[in-house]
Amino acid sequence: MNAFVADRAPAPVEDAGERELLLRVDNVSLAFGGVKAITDISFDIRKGEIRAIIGPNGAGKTSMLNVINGFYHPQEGTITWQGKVRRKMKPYEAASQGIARTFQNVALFKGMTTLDNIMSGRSLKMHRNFFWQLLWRGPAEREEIAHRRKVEDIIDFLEIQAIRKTPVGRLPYGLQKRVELGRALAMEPELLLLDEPMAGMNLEEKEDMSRFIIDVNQEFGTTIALIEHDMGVVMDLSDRVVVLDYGKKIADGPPEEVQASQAVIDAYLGVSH
Amino acid sequence: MLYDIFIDPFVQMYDMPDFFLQVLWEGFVAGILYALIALGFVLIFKASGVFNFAQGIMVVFAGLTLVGLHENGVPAYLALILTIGVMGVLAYGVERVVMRPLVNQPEIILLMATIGLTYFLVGFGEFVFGGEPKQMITQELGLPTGSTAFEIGDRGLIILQHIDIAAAVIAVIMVTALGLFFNKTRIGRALRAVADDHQAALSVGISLNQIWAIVWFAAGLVALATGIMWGARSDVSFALEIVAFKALPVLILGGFTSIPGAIVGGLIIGFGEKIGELYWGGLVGGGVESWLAYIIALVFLLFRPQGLFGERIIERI
Amino acid sequence: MFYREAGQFKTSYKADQALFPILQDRIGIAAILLIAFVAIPLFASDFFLTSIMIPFLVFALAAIGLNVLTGYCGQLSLGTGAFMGVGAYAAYKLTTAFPDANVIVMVLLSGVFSAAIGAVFGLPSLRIKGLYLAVTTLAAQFFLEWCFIRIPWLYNDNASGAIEVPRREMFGFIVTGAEALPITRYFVVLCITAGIAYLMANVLRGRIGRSWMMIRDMDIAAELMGVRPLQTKLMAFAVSSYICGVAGAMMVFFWLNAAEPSSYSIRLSFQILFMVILGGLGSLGGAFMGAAFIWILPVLLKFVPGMLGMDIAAETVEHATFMIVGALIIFFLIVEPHGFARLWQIAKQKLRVWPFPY
Amino acid sequence: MFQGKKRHMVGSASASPRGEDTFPKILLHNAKVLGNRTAFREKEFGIWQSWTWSGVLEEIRAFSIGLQSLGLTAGDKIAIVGANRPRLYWAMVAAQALGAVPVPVYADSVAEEMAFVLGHAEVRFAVVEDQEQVDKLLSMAGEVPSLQHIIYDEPRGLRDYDHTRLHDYASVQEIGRDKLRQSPSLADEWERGFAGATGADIAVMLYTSGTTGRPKGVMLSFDNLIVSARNANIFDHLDESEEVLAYLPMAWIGDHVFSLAQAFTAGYCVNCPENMDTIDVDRREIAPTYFFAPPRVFENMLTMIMVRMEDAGKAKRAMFDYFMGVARKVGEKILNGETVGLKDRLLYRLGEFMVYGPLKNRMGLTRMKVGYTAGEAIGPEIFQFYRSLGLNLKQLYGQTEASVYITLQPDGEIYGDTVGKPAPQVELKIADNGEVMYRSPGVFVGYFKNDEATASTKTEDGWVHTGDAGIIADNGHLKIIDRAKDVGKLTDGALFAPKYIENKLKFFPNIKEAVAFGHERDMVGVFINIDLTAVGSWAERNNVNYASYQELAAHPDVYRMIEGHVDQVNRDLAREPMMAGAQIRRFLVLHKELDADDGELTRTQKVRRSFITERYGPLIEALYDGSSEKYVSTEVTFEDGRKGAIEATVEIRDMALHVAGKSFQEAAE
Repeated sequence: MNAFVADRAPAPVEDAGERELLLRVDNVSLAFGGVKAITDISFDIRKGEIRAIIGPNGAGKTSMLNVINGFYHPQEGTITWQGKVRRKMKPYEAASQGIARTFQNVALFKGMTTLDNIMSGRSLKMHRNFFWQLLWRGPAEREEIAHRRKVEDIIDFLEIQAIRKTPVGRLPYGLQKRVELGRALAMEPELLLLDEPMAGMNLEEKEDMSRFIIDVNQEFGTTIALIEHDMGVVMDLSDRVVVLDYGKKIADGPPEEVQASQAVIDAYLGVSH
Repeated sequence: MLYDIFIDPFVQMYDMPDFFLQVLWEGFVAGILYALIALGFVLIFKASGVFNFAQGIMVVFAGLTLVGLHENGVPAYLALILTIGVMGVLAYGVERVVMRPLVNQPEIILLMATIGLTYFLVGFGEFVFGGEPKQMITQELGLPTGSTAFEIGDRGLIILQHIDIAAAVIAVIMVTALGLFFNKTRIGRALRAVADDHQAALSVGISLNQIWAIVWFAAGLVALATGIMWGARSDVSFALEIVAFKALPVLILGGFTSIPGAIVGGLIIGFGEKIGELYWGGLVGGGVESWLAYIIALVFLLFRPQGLFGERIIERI
Repeated sequence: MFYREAGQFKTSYKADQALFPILQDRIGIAAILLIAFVAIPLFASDFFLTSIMIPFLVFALAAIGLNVLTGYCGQLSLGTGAFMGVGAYAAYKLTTAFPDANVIVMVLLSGVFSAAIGAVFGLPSLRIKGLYLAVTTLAAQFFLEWCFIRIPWLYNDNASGAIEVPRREMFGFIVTGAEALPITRYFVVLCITAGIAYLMANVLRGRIGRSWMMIRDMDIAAELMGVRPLQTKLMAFAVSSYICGVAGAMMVFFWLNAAEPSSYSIRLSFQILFMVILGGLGSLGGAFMGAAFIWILPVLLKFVPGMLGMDIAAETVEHATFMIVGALIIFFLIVEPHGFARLWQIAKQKLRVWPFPY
Repeated sequence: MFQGKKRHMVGSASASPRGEDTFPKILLHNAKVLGNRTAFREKEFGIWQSWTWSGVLEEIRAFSIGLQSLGLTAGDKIAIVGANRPRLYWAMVAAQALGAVPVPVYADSVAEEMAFVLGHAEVRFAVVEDQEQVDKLLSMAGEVPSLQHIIYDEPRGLRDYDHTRLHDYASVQEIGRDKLRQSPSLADEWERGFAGATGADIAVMLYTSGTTGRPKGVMLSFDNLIVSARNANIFDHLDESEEVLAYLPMAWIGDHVFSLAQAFTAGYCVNCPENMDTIDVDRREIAPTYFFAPPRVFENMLTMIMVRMEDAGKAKRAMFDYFMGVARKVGEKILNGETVGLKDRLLYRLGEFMVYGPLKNRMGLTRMKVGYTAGEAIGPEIFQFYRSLGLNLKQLYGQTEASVYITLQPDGEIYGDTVGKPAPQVELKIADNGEVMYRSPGVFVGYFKNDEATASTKTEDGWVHTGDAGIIADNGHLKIIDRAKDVGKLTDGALFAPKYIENKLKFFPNIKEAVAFGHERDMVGVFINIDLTAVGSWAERNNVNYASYQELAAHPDVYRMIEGHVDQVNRDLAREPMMAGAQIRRFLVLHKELDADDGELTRTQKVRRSFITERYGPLIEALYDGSSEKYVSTEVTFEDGRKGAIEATVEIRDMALHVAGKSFQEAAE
């Protein structure tokens, strides 16, 4: 459906399922009070792939992302990140280990400009202490400029030069989403989690966003896990898809395979789609 | 030292149960008054989400108006009715001038506005009634002034001020009345609807502005009652304003929107403060009453951030 | 209208990230500094310096301190007065313990103590937010106030229970104590306030300032971007309290000469909070504007009846001042809840796009 | 101090004619005498990246040597495709240093058009901006068999492409730099390589977009460009201190002369904007001292001003209107140095502070010493508006074939209805059929591979047919009426100059484009295209709801408004004896915006009359068969290349004619 997807460079030679393991989720369960959000889910994300997590509303997709980046702590199961097994992790630890994300409802820093929002993504990479910051001249300024340069690359990449110094609160929704992607990219993540990156966008904005996602994946080699409702987009973008329904995994595999799976069809028909 | 902290106070409690009971009673009465002030906060917070810092000065203002009117020759009961009228005008004015233009602003702005209101009322009160403390017209209002002593077996006696008993009774009456008002009357139910969901309230055809005026009026009445009781125990003066800050820890304990919470919170703070002051305060030079309430609330917060009656918060993104 | 920006372009990030990238702003700031450092000392009367400029600068600094915490990091505090008090008492203890040490160094050092205490009371901010946090800071306010009264060691067992600033000299000038000239005090206060304001401007435009604003704007997102909430908030508490502490020390050392615990009461906390809110949360310039409004307006109001030839009792004037300030606060909150800084920003934007409306 | 002075003297000298007769030679000269002055800036990554003349020499040398090692040799054609970027300008000079000929191509032209140009020019190399252009060129590889190497500036998205014939600009430069490191004498060798080139060599080939037929490749020699550029620099006192903004298509002669030929000869600085969205901001930041724009740009800026002022408060608008009144009254007089009363002078001063200054500031024209508009006639109101603000805006008349300059308005001799006097060294005459002809040092060498067209345009003795009909007024100024071939007659013999009528219509901000018909017909009929910005804003203010351009265009209120404009034009026409016979009898508002993507406009946004005649045949028929509405379905091309159709029923309105020669009031009665 998206004309540009055809432009995608030669298909990767190796099968996505055989690439190096980046993250594995084993038998994870999560509950709030008595309500089970996720039940015994296992899947993996491999280096360099675009992994989609789909499912009807309330299937536990966002909860799954929250577990991966440490915002929720699962009651059961383990998460293996780059070979290390863990149960619990603080969100900022996940961030420092290379997991970045965007949010379903844009979670930008409303009081700041586009530039500052993206600069905030560099927080972890900046180290000059308080006293250098007081002086500004010298090391702090040099560090700031070095990171500004990197941020400008992202601004250029996302084609948002014209809104560089606009407070993000004033931007239209589609651009806010783009800025949020920029902020996550500024972290130079190993794994980028995108929670419905195209929700509420029109066709043109969706196409732009799809192009950016593919470019991020190819230019920077960033592994991407995304939640998305638009099946066309999911089928075009992703290497592998995992399908959740009522907190349980019902399918996992390449897009065509998943699309053909009876369980998936039932799940989607069950919900009014 | 450790002995002074951990053993001695309890020994004292055992040795002098009459004193202990007297302390408890004092704590109870203080707690009732805290609870009354907190009640005023809760009423307004529940209906409009405004943390009304002016509740304290409203207490002073109501007391001053009552006494001031009487001083100028108005009979006590007429003065009381007139004061109620003044509180009504104040409520209407606040709704018109402060609340309506500031609707939908962040809570800190509304908080600031009520502090601005405090400044205004302080200036206005002093302007009209002068800055000196005044004697509450307890007798003229027909409130009891004597005291009764009870013997506790053979271990001593405790003295109960009648005015304190009256305060407790009035507090109970007010809480009951408010409870009935909220649950049984149309306006009361409307108020609860507002607290739960502004949109829903609007959709059943209730005017938010009316509700705010009513709520501020109700808070004014509570302030008047508090002012009379508190004034009867000491003086009516602007120093009373500081008492209003005590309402904050009370609310933390009880939750910002719960009427029973305000009562329970008030009592906990009242008891805690008196017992702390009299049994432990001496160790550090006394005067701990001024901050103990906050420390109690603080410790409490660290373990139960949602308050006694609140529900656990699950953060979502 | 006055902002003619055509032809101002930046060829380096250094220039682009300057504090005042617009030429007209640089001119404006230079003019203000010129007035503050040259015109006022040349022409101002002692009364003007002592009753208006010195307290204004002290309060402006305190407002900057609170603004760091509330305006930039989003943590509400009602304990500013007490943190200022800590600074005052610490400076007093330091200068009486080391009479020969440079008093300005002592004043600057005193902030370290309030920073430490501020950080301690900031600890609960990890779990507590908004109004609940206000309780924590109120606890600090009342507890510290109580300490100022009940711990005689703090005021060297003075019979009066107050701290009295001793005479100290520096480079042959008397800088503190009753004999210090207003002009000397003014210069000291001006240099410290301007210096700290500049240093804070640096912090606020860098990584640390950004991390505070991240916490303020969306704490969850900030955490997921690698900002450690506790460290960041504690740092804001510490920095804020340091500045408030220095302001508190300056308040007694260069303005009041003597201070009682009641000087640092909850009233002061509110006064500073008003300066911040009315000046504009998250704006250094706003702190100055707020301080000017809250401090200078009442002073001016006192002179109004006299100027109009009315004979009104001082008390009445004070009461009226309270009412007017209270009413104006409400008025400005209604007109522009984001304070004078926002009003100025809007005006500046209007001037920049003039004659267009946008 | 001393140095500044010296530099200035040298700079002034560099603007005068001298020995350097090719751009590579001028580059060497500039690097030597203006070495540390900024030659190019580009807003990139948020700041203005700058290059000095000596830096530019280094960049060009490295790239040139890199190109050489890729096999570019004398006589080769090298296509330049993309938006204005320093590297693309440098590529042209780098190629010229090797004796190759750059062929700038309109970056947004459709593939078919571009393929023709590249194929016709037999380009071997192409230097392009980014992936989009690379894809375009790769897609037409079959039609351009000569194309061997593509060099791109922006590597993004191209990582996985086959790089045997594809090169990164930086890597080509790196080849050059490597070679220079290995043998330092290579630099001298490179310079010797073009020392023998002469001004008569072909410098560049520019394809005219051509309102009809296939584009033609205009070959311009170094002499053409350099002599014309130097003359223009002297004419307007331009030196190395100027700043210009390079934002017009690089394939257009105007940009080539302003941003390359004049920049090199005067030594001034060329600034490239960040991207198309930021031009307004970038122009304000740079505040060019020498500014060139087609009338459309000035129209858009004026529309923007008026639209925004509509939203301003009452008091502000009253002030604005008042001071604009003052400016209209005395602004131009003051600019022309005429005497004006003290009161008016003071009022104008106040206006300068309150309105004119801020306006110029907002438009980024504060520092403009001289500005030109050309390409089409500019509306007199628009022209006067800018001049009354104190901006020295002038008109010029030029062509690709003339290396731009044919006539120029000298300072102080500005007449709204003329395009000025012949430029230095230009001879002008009017042919018997009314066509304007000229002869000058800038006259082109010939059309590439098209001797027939060359012969029909350029006479044996060097006179060139402009294709425009015009007259030379008594004061020596040239007045253009229309395209020579477009001037026609109605069946009743009345003179019909379509452009003239269209321009009058287009002076209304609400009308974006107009196409008039009438040659050999019994009356004049007009297609009108509304301006979405202006009319949309009008609709918003008047609570007119619309969902699409089409709906807005067909709205009765819009029709009523346009009818008013058309009537005004008829009144104007009635007052002119020559034109009174060709008033507009019927008009319609087109249901879609004329678009270059659909071939209705040229890339420079000129109307393609013949194409429109063909495409909208049924509508023209309806104009003349008396029907009051007509159903029409039009095929359109979307941005991504897909095709679709727009259907609409277009209303046609009849107009009353005014009596010739009567004044406004009389006609109204």
